Amino acid sequence: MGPLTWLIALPLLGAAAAAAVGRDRERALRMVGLVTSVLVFAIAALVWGRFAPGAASLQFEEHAPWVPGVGLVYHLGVDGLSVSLVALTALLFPLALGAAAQQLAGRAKGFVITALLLETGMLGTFMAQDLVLFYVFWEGMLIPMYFLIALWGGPGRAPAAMKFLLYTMAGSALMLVALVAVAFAGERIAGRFTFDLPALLARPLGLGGPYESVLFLAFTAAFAIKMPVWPLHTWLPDAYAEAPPVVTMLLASVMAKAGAYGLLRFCLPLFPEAMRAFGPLLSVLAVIGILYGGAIAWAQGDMRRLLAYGSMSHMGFILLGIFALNLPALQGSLIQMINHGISTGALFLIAGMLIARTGRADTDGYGGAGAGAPTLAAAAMIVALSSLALPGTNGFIGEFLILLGTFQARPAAAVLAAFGVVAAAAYLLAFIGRIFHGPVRDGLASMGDLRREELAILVPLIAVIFWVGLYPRPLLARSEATVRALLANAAAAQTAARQGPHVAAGGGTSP
Amino acid sequence: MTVPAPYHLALSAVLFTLGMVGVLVRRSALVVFMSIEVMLNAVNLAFVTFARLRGVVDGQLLVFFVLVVAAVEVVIGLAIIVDVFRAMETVDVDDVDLLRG
Amino acid sequence: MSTADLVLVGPELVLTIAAVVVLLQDAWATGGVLEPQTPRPAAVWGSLAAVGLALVWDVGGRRWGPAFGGMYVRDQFTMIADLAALAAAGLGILLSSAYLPRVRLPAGEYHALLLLATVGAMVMAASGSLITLFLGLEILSFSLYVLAAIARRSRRSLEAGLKYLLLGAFATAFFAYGIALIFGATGSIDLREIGAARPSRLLGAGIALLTVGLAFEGALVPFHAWAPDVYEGAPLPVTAFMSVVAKVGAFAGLLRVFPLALAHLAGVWGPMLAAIAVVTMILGNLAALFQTNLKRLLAYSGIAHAGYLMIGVAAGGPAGTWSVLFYLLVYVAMNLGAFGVLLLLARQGMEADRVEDLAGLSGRAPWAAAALVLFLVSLAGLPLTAGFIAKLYLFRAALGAHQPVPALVGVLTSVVSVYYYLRVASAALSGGAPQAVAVLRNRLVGAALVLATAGVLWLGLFPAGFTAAVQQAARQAAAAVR
Amino acid sequence: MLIPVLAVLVPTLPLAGWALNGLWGGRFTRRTVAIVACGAVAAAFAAAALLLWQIRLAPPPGRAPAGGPSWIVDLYSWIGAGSIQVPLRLLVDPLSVAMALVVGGVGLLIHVYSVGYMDGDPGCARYFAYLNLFMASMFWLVLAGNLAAMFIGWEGVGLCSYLLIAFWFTRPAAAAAGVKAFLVTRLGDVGFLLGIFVAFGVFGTTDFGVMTRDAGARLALGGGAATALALLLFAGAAGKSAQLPLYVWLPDAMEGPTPVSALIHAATMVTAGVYMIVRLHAVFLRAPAAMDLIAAVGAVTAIFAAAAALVEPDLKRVLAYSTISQLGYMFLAVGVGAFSAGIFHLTSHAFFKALLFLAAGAVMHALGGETDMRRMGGLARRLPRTTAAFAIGALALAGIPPLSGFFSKDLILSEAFRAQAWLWAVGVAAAGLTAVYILRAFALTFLGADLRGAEGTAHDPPPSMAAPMWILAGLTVAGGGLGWSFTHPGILERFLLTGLRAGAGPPARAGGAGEGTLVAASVLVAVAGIVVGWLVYVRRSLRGGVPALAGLLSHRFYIEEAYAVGVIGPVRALARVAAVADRTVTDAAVMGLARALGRSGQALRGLETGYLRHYAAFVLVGVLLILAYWVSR
Repeated sequence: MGPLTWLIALPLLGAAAAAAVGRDRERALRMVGLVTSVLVFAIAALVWGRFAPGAASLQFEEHAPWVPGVGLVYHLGVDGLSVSLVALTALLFPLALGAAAQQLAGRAKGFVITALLLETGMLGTFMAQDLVLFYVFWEGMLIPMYFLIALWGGPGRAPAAMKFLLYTMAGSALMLVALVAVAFAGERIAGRFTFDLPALLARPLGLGGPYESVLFLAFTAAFAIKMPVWPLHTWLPDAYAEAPPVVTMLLASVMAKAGAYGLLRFCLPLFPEAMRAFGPLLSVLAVIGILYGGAIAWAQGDMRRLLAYGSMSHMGFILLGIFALNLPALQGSLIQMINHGISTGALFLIAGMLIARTGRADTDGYGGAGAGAPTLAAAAMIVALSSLALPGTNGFIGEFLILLGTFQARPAAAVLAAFGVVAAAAYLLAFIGRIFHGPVRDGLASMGDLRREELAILVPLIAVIFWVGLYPRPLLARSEATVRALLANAAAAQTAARQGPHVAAGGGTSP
Repeated sequence: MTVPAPYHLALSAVLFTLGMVGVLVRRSALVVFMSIEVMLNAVNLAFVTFARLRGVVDGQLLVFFVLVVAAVEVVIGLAIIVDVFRAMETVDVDDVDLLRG
Repeated sequence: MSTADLVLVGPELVLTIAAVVVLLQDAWATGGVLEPQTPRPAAVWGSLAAVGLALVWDVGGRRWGPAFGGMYVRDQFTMIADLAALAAAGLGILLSSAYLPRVRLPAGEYHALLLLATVGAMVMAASGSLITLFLGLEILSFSLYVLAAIARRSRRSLEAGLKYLLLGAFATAFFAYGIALIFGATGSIDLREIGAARPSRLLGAGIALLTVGLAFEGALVPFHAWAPDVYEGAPLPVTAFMSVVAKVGAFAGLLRVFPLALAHLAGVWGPMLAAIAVVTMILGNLAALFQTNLKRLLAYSGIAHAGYLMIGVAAGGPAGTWSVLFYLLVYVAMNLGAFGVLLLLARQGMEADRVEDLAGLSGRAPWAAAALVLFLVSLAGLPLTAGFIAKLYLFRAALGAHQPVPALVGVLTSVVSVYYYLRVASAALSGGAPQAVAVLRNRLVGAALVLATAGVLWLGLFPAGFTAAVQQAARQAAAAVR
Repeated sequence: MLIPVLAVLVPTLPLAGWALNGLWGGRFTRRTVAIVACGAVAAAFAAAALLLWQIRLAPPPGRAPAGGPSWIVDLYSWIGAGSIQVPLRLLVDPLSVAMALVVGGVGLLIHVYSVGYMDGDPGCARYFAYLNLFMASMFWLVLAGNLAAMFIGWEGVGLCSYLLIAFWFTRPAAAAAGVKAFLVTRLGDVGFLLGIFVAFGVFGTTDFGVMTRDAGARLALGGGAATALALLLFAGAAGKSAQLPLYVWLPDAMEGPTPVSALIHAATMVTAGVYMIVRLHAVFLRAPAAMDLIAAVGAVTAIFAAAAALVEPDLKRVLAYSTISQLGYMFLAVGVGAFSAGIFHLTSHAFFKALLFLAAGAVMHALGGETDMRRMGGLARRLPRTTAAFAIGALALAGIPPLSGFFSKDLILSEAFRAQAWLWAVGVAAAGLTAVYILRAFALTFLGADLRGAEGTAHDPPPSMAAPMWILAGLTVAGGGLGWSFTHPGILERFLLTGLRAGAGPPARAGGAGEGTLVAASVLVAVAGIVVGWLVYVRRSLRGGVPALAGLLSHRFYIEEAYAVGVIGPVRALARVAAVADRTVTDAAVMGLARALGRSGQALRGLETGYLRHYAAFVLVGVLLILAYWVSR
């Protein structure tokens, strides 16, 4: 068993261990969760550290037949696209579990088990190299997430959780059909039915034309809903606001990334032609999302909804970068996925700390909190600055590269999106201002500053913020070769498709 | 004098249709049940006719199966109908509508 | 009839004999008391032993070949279908062991009929001719009629039995007429010969009517109307068993007729069955959305699953065949598992069949609640469970047969189904437990749940072995009729 | 070789001060905080001074960006993606060292001043941490070797400006002013960012050396790329340096502590735009149209802000408008290609405006934070030294010789005259207004009746505050020497070297006679302004005026109102509409679909009537349909 399998198996084992612990032994349960997730992080850090930056291909590969009869393969691997996302996911889980211990009293058993199952799903999503295996993890992370919202959420949790689940599943349902169709297309080309992505990509699928567009849209629908892309985002404010803040953090930091990751992992290599053809449309959606999300965030009175729309606005940058289809923009999108995970995650953690103190989520109920909790205010400030892409913090690196690359490909989109940077400043400073500035509200002066354990959760995130902001090389270097190869292959496939005759696209059409 | 096969078949179809209509329009469970028996007998007639037409005995053989099945059906059916009558004091199928939706 | 024939029908024979013995022993032991209050371990263990023996004979025997002049066929296809039917029987017996004495149902009759229904489904799966199919269908449905009405003091149970009987008989008449027309068109009732016959209008009409009988048993739209009422009215263990065994029989029969015997007419029946699949999936899933009665909800869910199974039949070919076979076993495990958890509950001595009765289950019986969630997730077709793999196979078969529409409707309605399955699951995981509802502890039910859980997980995580088996079975069966 | 070490030390020393005071300031004594903060800046200033010494001493390794000697200090590769490479690079050349000295010198003085000014404020450690962070950012800004790296400092000073304006964050006005400053400057920064992208497109890099070297080859004179690049960068500069129409944040920024206003909003940060244009003058010179626009914006801003200052009742806000106006002069200078004149005025302005602010701070310090001049008066008797300091600054601002303001302003005006006469005319008019408003401020604050009466215990500030004021006063008096000359380039200009004129041809100096006329004219106007001011505000012998104009002025030509109606209102309304529409339209479409599915499910349940005959009918319908299908095939 290689390290990647351990990454998947350890949380499962941890969940099993937690299941064996008595329900009323909350401390022990939390320790199980924390120790497991820290171990997972240690493995992920090891993988990240030993990852060879220069190589474009998969590393730490594990390959075993799963269901040979239908071409299913147990194929795990990390490359430049995923290695940092795996590390991010593994980093966030101990923090989330730690924060949950402070913010969610009672019912620890179910939470720890469900959260660890979620970790398996999320890590698997980023490592699976078989279409169906990917889908298994992709949907597999939905179910724990649903229960985390539906069981531990706020007053409107049940409808919000269901909306989240059905909306995202509706998108992925079409992807399931499409990925089977892709496997059939691969069978026509290679004569072998397999869901193994590298095997499918070994030679161009030769889809082309409307058939490629249809399949592309089916995949993209799934990814776009998950990100989410305007106008497929309306599950987001409800889910983000109703889920416990710790869970919202995982939703925003990791799950949203899975959508963007999917576009790069599957759509770009499988449907290069459609990626190009639909680029303008999706760039427009991305720009709308950036500005629309930013504007709505500014108008929100609930801090979780404010951050939710803000998160959506930021995801618009990532989408924009992906469809710019050039090296700086893709690199920017990849690093921005990490940044968004760190910054938005930290923002939601801070929101959770505030709500845990006062029990209220509306920003109007706050004011002057910076007087009573200066360290919390400072932490919130740093995180907000990273989120509004101040140079020197991580957010800038991503948005700079995205906008730079987009400017080369679609100047108009980049110009409009650049105003999203102002919007981000507007709503984030409004967030800071309404909560920490202004006259001190009753009761907020004695709110209590960050406790030691809360600081322990925020400090790693802040460290990453500055590390990536000042020295992003390790991250960029890990993904560059892969991105370069991806773009080159896409371009090659495109030329091949233009020159060679189109292979008839049979599967998927009625007789 | 032998009646030509198509007539037998037509008779079978008519009988079947009559039974079918009976199931749909009658209210008494017993009559509905009898209508089904008529349908099954129409099937038997068809079997016999086709067996004659084809010159294969299989058809006649099948009749026995159908007959047995019909008989079993009667046994079970009547038992249930009696129970229903005992419980609800009616065998009107329109009155048996606790379950719906 | 030779000894070889008897060896081949051994599993059915064992069950039939056991049914008679159990019935007689029970009658003798109770002195004919119809409403015993004490458990009947003899009936339970006797039936279980019979099922076990049949299973060993079936799977361990590995004797293939036609019997009774080709009317009966024992091949790997039969074996897989038998496996599903026997699994249904075994789980059904285990699950009902607590329920029967509690509501005073006659154990002897119950077990005998359960075994006979299993025989019916197995005979359908083994049919080499239409008459065998007819016989199997009738053995299956007669047993189920009686089982549905077995709670003689419950008006609902009787109503269920009456409706099932009358409508079933009605559909049977069409089925029989269909056989007659096919016989008229081809001069044969042997499936191989029918498959070789020249298509004609009369044959078409016969096939159409044949479809009716099978579709009725499988609860496919528009022949599904009995299912919700019967499922709701019948006693819970009966509903549980019926919901799976009828599908095993019906779909084994449909496979024997369409993809296997009538493979060359696939162009004709494919679209028709696909259309049935589509409307069945839509109706079943939509009507289930707002059900508050769990039995009724599972009834509509059963209709929906009939629609999914029909995708595979409509797709035809080996891929369609084996994906249906795979799905059948999975369905047995997950559906009976879900019912099994319900059987652990009792509301004031009665069935706890409302969604709200499940509230707080996770606090009282965490393992049962976890198992229920697993079964529901599997029924919804979500990954890491067998339900997902099974659906994947079906959709793959449909796309392979150039039928994207059923596949698309299938995935989309699966999403709809998530709504009602997970609504139930979250009910079980949250809230306070209602006072009136008690949770029973029963080793046999527990064992059944463990088995079902293991099946759902095993087939979801490591489906390779069973997949290879069903693929092999489908290829062999297809080659045999060609 | 000391230069790299020193160059790195200059920004890192204040950064270390920030880290120390930021992390542990709460546990330090007030004294330790002050020592750490001032010590860090003093050390940085010393490093910058050493740097000056070093570059005068050492043989230049190259003649890169400005044509003069320059040293490149590469730290490490910051952002890299394919051909896009951004190293963190410091550029040491006369221009950056001169700026670093100005920043460090004024910064050090204001740090020292702050020790007295902020004495007693509970947020002292936070204040000095922010101030040190500002110094680090500003040093970084002036030392950065490429646009992208400069952007770190550029946004960093903006951040510190926000933090320090909103330093008393429990005051709603201060918090709001901070946000306003950040947002408005960020709006300009969008232009800066896009400018960086254009630069990458044109040059493949944003390195100042490369851009300066290749500007002639890569940018067609007056071409679209050159104009776009220049205008985009100017947008950033206009935001940071509070030029029309992005000036609106600066008057509000006076909510911050007064030393902050002196340091950030007068002497250093707001001049970053000027510095950036000078740094990239080679690029700007390729876009004459943009240069014309810059000069015009500068001139209009100069006169507009001077007019606004005329009716402003708040002492600090008068100084703020004055700053805007003086920044306008600097843009006027760089717009006409008088880059070293711009830097000269930047320097002298840093001295006298910081002095004015510190004096104003001393007034506030004495009056318990009062800034409304309508409630002041007669302070000259009680704060004689403060009055003197303010007077020196005011005279310099008014352009009275031989104070530094006279020389630098005069240099700009004469350059403007050479370029376009109307620019000169506007500049001179603005100079007249400048004299009037600063006299008004002086008169209202220090002369006339003592409105505070007996309650006043106001006194001159303690030495820690007074000393920086006197040093600045000295610099204000002597600073003219940096650039004073009629016929030769001044010291500063010679130091910056003629490289600043690279591409613009050799400096064309006007003849002595013409120059003399111009000087006389501007001095005359300044004196006239003072006289008019004296008559109006001290003698009160001139009265009346045009009420409509006064209204227009006191509303600053309704520009703020136009923003509120034309920009903020619509954006806010749009955001609200979008927030509602997100629920009622976008979401409702999805929920409507879900509800429709639910309703159809209920309808399908209705089919299940419970009547056996209906069920049989369904069966029959099914039979007929299937039969029809099979028979029709």
